[in-house]
Amino acid sequence: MSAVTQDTAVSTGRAMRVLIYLLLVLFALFYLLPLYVMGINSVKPLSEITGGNMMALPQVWTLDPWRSAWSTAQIGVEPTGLKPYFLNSILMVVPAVAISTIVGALNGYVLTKWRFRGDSWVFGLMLFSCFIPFQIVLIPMAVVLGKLGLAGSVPGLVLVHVVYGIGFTTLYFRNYYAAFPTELVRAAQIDGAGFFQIFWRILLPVSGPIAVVSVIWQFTNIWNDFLFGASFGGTSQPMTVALNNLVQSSTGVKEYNVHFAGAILAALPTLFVYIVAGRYFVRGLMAGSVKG
Amino acid sequence: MGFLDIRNVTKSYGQVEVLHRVDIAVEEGEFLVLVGPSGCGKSTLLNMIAGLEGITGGEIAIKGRVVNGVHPSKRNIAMVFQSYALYPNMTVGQNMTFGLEMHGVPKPARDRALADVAKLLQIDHLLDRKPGQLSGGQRQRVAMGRALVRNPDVFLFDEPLSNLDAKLRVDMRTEIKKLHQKLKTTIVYVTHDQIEAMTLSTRIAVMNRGHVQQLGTPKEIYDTPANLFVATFMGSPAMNIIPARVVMQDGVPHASVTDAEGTPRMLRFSQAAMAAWEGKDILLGIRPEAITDPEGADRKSGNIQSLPNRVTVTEPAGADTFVTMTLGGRDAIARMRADAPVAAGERYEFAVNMEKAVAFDPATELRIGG
Amino acid sequence: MGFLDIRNVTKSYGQVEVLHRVDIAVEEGEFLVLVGPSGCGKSTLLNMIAGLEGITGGEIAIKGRVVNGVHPSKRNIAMVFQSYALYPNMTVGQNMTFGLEMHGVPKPARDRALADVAKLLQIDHLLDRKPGQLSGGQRQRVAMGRALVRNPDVFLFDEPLSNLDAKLRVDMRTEIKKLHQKLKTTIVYVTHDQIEAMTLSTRIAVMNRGHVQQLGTPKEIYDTPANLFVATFMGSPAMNIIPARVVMQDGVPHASVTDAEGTPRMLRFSQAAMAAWEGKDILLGIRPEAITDPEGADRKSGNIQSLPNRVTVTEPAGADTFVTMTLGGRDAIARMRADAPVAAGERYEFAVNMEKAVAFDPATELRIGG
Amino acid sequence: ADVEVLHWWTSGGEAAALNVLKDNLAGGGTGWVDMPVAGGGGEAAMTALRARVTAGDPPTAVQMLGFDIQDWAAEGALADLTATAQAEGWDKVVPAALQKFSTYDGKWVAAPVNVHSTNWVWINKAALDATGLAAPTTWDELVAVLDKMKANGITPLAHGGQPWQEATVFDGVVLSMGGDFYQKAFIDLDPAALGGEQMAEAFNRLIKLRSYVDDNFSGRDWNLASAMVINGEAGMQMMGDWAKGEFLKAGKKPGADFVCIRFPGTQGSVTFNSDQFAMFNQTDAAKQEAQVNMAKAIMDPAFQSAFNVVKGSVPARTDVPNDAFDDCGKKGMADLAEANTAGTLFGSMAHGHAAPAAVKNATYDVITAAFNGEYADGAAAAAALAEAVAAAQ
Amino acid sequence: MSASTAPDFRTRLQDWLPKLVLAPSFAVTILFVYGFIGFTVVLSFTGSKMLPSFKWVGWENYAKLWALPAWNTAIVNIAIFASLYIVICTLVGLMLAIFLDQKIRGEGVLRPIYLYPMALSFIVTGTAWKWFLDPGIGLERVMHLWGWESFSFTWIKDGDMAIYTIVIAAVWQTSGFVMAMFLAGLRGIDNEILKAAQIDGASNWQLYRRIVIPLLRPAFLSAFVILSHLAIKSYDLVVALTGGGPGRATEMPATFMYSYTFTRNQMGIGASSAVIMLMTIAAIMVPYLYAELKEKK
Ligand SMILES: Nc1ncnc2c1ncn2[C@@H]1O[C@H](COP(=O)(O)OP(=O)(O)OP(=O)(O)O)[C@@H](O)[C@H]1O
Ligand SMILES: Nc1ncnc2c1ncn2[C@@H]1O[C@H](COP(=O)(O)OP(=O)(O)OP(=O)(O)O)[C@@H](O)[C@H]1O
Ligand SMILES: [Mg+2]
Ligand SMILES: [Mg+2]
Repeated sequence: MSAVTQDTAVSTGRAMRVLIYLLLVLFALFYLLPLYVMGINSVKPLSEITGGNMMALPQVWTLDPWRSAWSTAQIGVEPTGLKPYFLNSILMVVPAVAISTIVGALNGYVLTKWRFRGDSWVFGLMLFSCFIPFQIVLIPMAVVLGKLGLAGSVPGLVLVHVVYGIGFTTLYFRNYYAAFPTELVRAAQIDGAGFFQIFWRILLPVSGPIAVVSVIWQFTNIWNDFLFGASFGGTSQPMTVALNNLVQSSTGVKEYNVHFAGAILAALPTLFVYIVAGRYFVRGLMAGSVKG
Repeated sequence: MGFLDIRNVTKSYGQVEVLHRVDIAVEEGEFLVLVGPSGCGKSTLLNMIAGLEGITGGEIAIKGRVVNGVHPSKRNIAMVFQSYALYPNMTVGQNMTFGLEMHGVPKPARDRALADVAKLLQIDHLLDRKPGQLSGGQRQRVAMGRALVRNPDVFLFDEPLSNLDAKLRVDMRTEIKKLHQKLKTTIVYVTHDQIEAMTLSTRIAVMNRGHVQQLGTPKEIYDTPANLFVATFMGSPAMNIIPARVVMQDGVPHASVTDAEGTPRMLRFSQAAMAAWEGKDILLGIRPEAITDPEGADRKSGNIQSLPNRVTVTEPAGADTFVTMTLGGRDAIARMRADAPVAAGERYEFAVNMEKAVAFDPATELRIGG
Repeated sequence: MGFLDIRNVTKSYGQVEVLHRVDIAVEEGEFLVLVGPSGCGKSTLLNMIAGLEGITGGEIAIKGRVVNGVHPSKRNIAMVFQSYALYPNMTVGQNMTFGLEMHGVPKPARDRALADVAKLLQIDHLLDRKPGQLSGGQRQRVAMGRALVRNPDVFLFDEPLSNLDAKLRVDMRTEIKKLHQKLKTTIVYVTHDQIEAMTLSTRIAVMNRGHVQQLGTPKEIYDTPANLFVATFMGSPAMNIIPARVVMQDGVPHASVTDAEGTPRMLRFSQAAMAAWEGKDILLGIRPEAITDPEGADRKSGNIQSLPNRVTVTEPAGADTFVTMTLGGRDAIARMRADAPVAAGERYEFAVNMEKAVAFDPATELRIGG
Repeated sequence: ADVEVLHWWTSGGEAAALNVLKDNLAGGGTGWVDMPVAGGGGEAAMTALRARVTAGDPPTAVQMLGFDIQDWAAEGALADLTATAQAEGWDKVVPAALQKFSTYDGKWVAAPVNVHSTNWVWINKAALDATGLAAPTTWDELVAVLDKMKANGITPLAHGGQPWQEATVFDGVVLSMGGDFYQKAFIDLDPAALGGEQMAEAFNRLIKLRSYVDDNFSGRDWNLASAMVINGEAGMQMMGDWAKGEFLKAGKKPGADFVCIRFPGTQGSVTFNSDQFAMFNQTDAAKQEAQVNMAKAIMDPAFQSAFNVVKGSVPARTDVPNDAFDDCGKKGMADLAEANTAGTLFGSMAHGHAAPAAVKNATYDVITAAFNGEYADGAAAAAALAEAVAAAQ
Repeated sequence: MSASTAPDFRTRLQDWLPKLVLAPSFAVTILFVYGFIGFTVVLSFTGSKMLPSFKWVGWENYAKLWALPAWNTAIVNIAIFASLYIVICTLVGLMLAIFLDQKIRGEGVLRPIYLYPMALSFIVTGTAWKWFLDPGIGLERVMHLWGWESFSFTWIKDGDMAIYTIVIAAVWQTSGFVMAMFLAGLRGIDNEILKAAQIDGASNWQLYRRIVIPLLRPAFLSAFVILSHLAIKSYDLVVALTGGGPGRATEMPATFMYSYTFTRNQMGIGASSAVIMLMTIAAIMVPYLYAELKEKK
């Protein structure tokens, strides 16, 4: 992979470089603008927002909106803020990400190192699950969850997210393991290692980069999901549903500064994951995971 | 019955048969090299011995036990791969003892075995490193160590040296040779480098397109190739194949070969049996080292023939000078002493060691003349 | 002043200087080979000539014009890369004429140039294929064609043959040689294969760690290596380096070398100047082909010395048999006739061609004795 | 046992109001499991509800509007509250127009919490005074006031361009054409009325109103429109009684800082929507009991008063004392009682109390299109409306 | 052949294990993806209203669907949206990737900035952009406050232009991801090819146009597939940004499908629109998957 990460050999003139930097910075501003708007307005009192300049810095700085969004804002009948829902999200996201990643890794392992007749078909069929619009599965999913007794529970949500996540995780791991020398698997077979031993001892320890990609992807998708959370969350609704309850109430007074603070709060974990592990994301894409 | 018997083994992928009725009996302690061009089925055969590929037809027996369908780990074999296939996440020591661990050998015994082998291969100081921190040659040694530590019945090597640079390749080759002479384990070794094949083996199986072309000692293969394929595959530069006609002179068969100017030149055969081909066209096979300058010619040979010809290209290669000329309408290469006084475009009196010449039937491509 | 002048050129990446004051003048029509182990800076130097890497210090001039800072496309050079670097999205024909197109050559002229070169390289039937549909050898030819069609002042080759298999490599080597003899273009050629270096070059620059170790004709490099590095780097198997002591016998200098049993054996020097080293330890360098069986020894040599010794390993390699023995406490290799009557463990009377032997100062590692 | 309540009153005043109910129940030993899903006037909540019911795990009680109750009752998903209703005498205190939604097939299936009336206009007092005119009582007076406000340099009509807001305005417009016509068009869905001349005129009025709206209206939340009236940027807003909360929260006094009137020409008639809690079938006896407790608590007059004071709406029972309410609230209660007796209490089309969801949304489509100027004139819009409603039925 | 050639138990188990491991995922996929798709197809032929019912109505729903003006709006919108979104995302992504690939100082900072919008949920994205684009409080107002009185940017309020604001927000959200894909593609190109082209005399512009961009074909294909399916699935952003408005000007197939199935109680029509969407996705995906899987064999 070292050959892949080298920089291009193209040389550019000085004027061109200035232009390039200029454009890159302009685009960076474009990408940052909405975040700036949210951030700046989340530290203003409400009166400054409804009457003032959206882009202006606050005249009065206040952290009250953040406090309110986190712990005192009215979400449903309880003035709890987003705090308790954060835990719900964690309880849902962690197992769902873990399971879908491990299942994806096992699938990728089988699909590349234990090929059998028709395996491409199996993979193709699984891959298509990445592309279906989730609205259409809502009703039949409800029936199935009801039959399984998982409706309205965290395990139910975990199941749903795992089911619609394994297409992606399998894709990632398959493309990653495809580049992993099959000879290693053969060597381990001769050494007497079995199917699972080879997986745990040989493949998994070197799956770090792609596992990070899979985790980032799954984490953001599941964390940000609203449709399934609202429909199958029951009494343990995730953060997005709470945020939606906070910002979408139809006939209540709208406290925009609290909304923005809540929105940023809800996005913090994913932003954190992206910024901390983002470099692996690009590297994972380079490992071929964009194909498909 | 041999130590490792490959009996009538065939292999098909779907409709395509890639190995056709391969039949080889390997004796205990033998060093068998499978050699042949890319895609001829060498790795496939090796993998079938290891149990990594299913057997379509025939059977493979190790120590008299038929192993078709037996799991690789139950065959008591060890294998060294072209890429070494070292586990990147384990240290050298862990790599080498992984197989023992999988076979339930207790830790003290493992450590003992590891220490012995590491000493033998002089890699004791590397045991705590990861494969990524090793040089190519060291990796190769570790891969061998991993195989050795298991003390298997049969060693399988799949092009173990082809990832090394030329220099290291020569060194490791000698080392493998020494190791075999010391341990006397049965080895099946795949390569497409014919120097490796010649120097290492006790016997060579030359393969092409899923068929074993010839099975024999290196000397048999080199001096009396069964057919044109074996003749040209083994040896570098390749054996010169020169269209010639058999002519009787003074009652002995000669090869009549045209030189660069088209003049026929007579080269007396050492094989009397060539008389049977009188008047017929044949292909004369002469290895480059058998066409040389008179000073470099083998003094022991009983049949050195003189062959004057014009030089096309000279390639001084340090130890030798390779000279290209036209013979029978084709390019032929001679290997001469480094400072042989030849120059492109000039004429020179070459010495041909006809004791080493062989002849082929152009139709069947089989060797003729006994 | 040469045709291509590399004057005191240095290259640094950040703090690390990877090329140290390289100074080479290449004459018009010369075939200069840069050879050296991996990482010694061969590609870096070539890229600097091409203009693909900046020059940290010194200057490079082509046809007397200093080209430091000139864009690659303005240097009138052409380059053949190790990976061939063919544009996969273009046909062979488009690949070959892309450079002309970029230089604004009109279509008819481009087509003419293409037809000429394609004929020369015998790839006229491939012009409409994509690179992906070609074999390795064909790709190599196209890469050369792409360079040839431009008719540049200087050709640069960066390990153009290392991706080919052994057989094809030999063929293409001869072809490049022929091409150079025909076109007489100036060529700078990078390789780490010393056979390639020996056979192709008119001059060789042996590099190590960013220093040019020796610059000379192949024969100079091979027969009179400047130092131990050059001596052992060029030649395969490598030159035997044997610890010895200079002893005077009958007024002429001899090398005293211990055999396998530790008995000192006297080998008379051909170089009278070695007398100056009397009583001192030296390293004696003898190439494998200079230690041989008496029947295979060079009849022209004026100084064949007899050396009885015990054989450790024999490696019959078809054309030759390589024999390992212990000399001066180290392994030494002899290259003998294929059917020399040697066997491991037995004693044999070797013939050493001391005319070809060289000596090194163990301290400076430089060659001594003139 | 607990009641699990699915609702979309998730923030601010609404949720606080609901808390009153929760506390009431807690006093009676019934726990409250909250399941709020906000968004789109209950759309997201209804989606979640569908998932819950399909999964065989319906919540105990669900906040619901109009025809949804009927639809769920038709599916047989709702519990029968008739026994409780009879014991408590609900049918005597709940207006008949509401009962139409609370009962199905003669059985009580839901408990109404409040009545929002939608044909209100909220006027900035200062802006009105600046026109020198009185609060309008007819269409023509309204136009006069609006024109004057325009001349005064403010946006006459504050409006948020979301389909339901446009439909809310249109409710008032159609009602101002006469209660019978409203009944015929929106409740009986009479094609003649829908496509007729009167409807064409109604659309023309709507299009006229558009001319008093600023250009930035589309997508604007209703409360931002309220804010425009509050701070004097705009003259008036046509919006349901929930808008009052915004005015009060901004510290404005009814009568002094702002004026609340019925949509001109509709005094005496009320279009309403009513939030009700539909009770879903439960098998567990304890849950059934909790369910009954909740229904009783909802219908408790004290709760109805307390809740509606907070929420800005008026109680669903007509026998609740009005002491706790402000001027606008008192007016709302009086209007409701009056309309109830006069038979001029109509379900709001805009809020799904006149016709089922499919029809409502088809109507939205046409109203929104008309408001956004997609039809040449009112007649074209009326024709389109008749067609769309027919297709949706 | 002798009896001992029968595989031992361990070997047989090892033969079966891979399939056993894959089986749950496969079963789950068959049920939760293809079963549900089948269910939707069935629904599209029934008169389902609020809840699924199995009253067969044949092609009636499809006939109704294509007669609905809103569906036609949705189709036109998705055509506009998808083509603009795919083209602009690709261009922006490609441009950023090429620029970032020029040994840029601070690439480590810029890359996450370009990528982070992918991490945000639609509620956040929608809220932020709705604000920003709103003429009354957003960009236009700011420009007015800063003294540029004639500045006008009212697309989000304009039925004809609102669809383009969705394009802007969507491009904002995914172009960084596309950039990453192209960057990965660029870094995979053999440096020697770039060197060869420079020696051949190609200017940077020619180098990219003639050599690099054609070589990025696989990245283009991946980007196209991912973007087109995102476009067809685009629901969240529309709801959050315009709610389908002004009027129904920004109705898309996904919002259409949702509203008919869940808020208008016309599940049959909703299902038929879902089937059409699925068919469109399949028409794009299946040939791609086929080529991809065949090539890897
Ligand atoms: N899984 C497979 N399916 C179909 N054909 C295969 C498969 N594996 C190998 N082959 C074919 O079998 C033949 C023999 O392959 P094998 O790997 O044994 O060659 P080889 O002699 O080891 O070549 P090399 O020197 O390149 O390693 C080749 O023609 C190859 O294409
Ligand atoms: N961009 C770079 N930054 C830092 N060091 C570099 C860079 N490129 C090359 N080097 C170093 O410069 C030295 C010379 O590299 P170069 O590629 O010229 O070696 P080479 O002789 O061509 O080797 P090879 O035979 O492996 O191609 C090496 O030690 C290498 O690590
Ligand atoms: Mg092989
Ligand atoms: Mg190099």
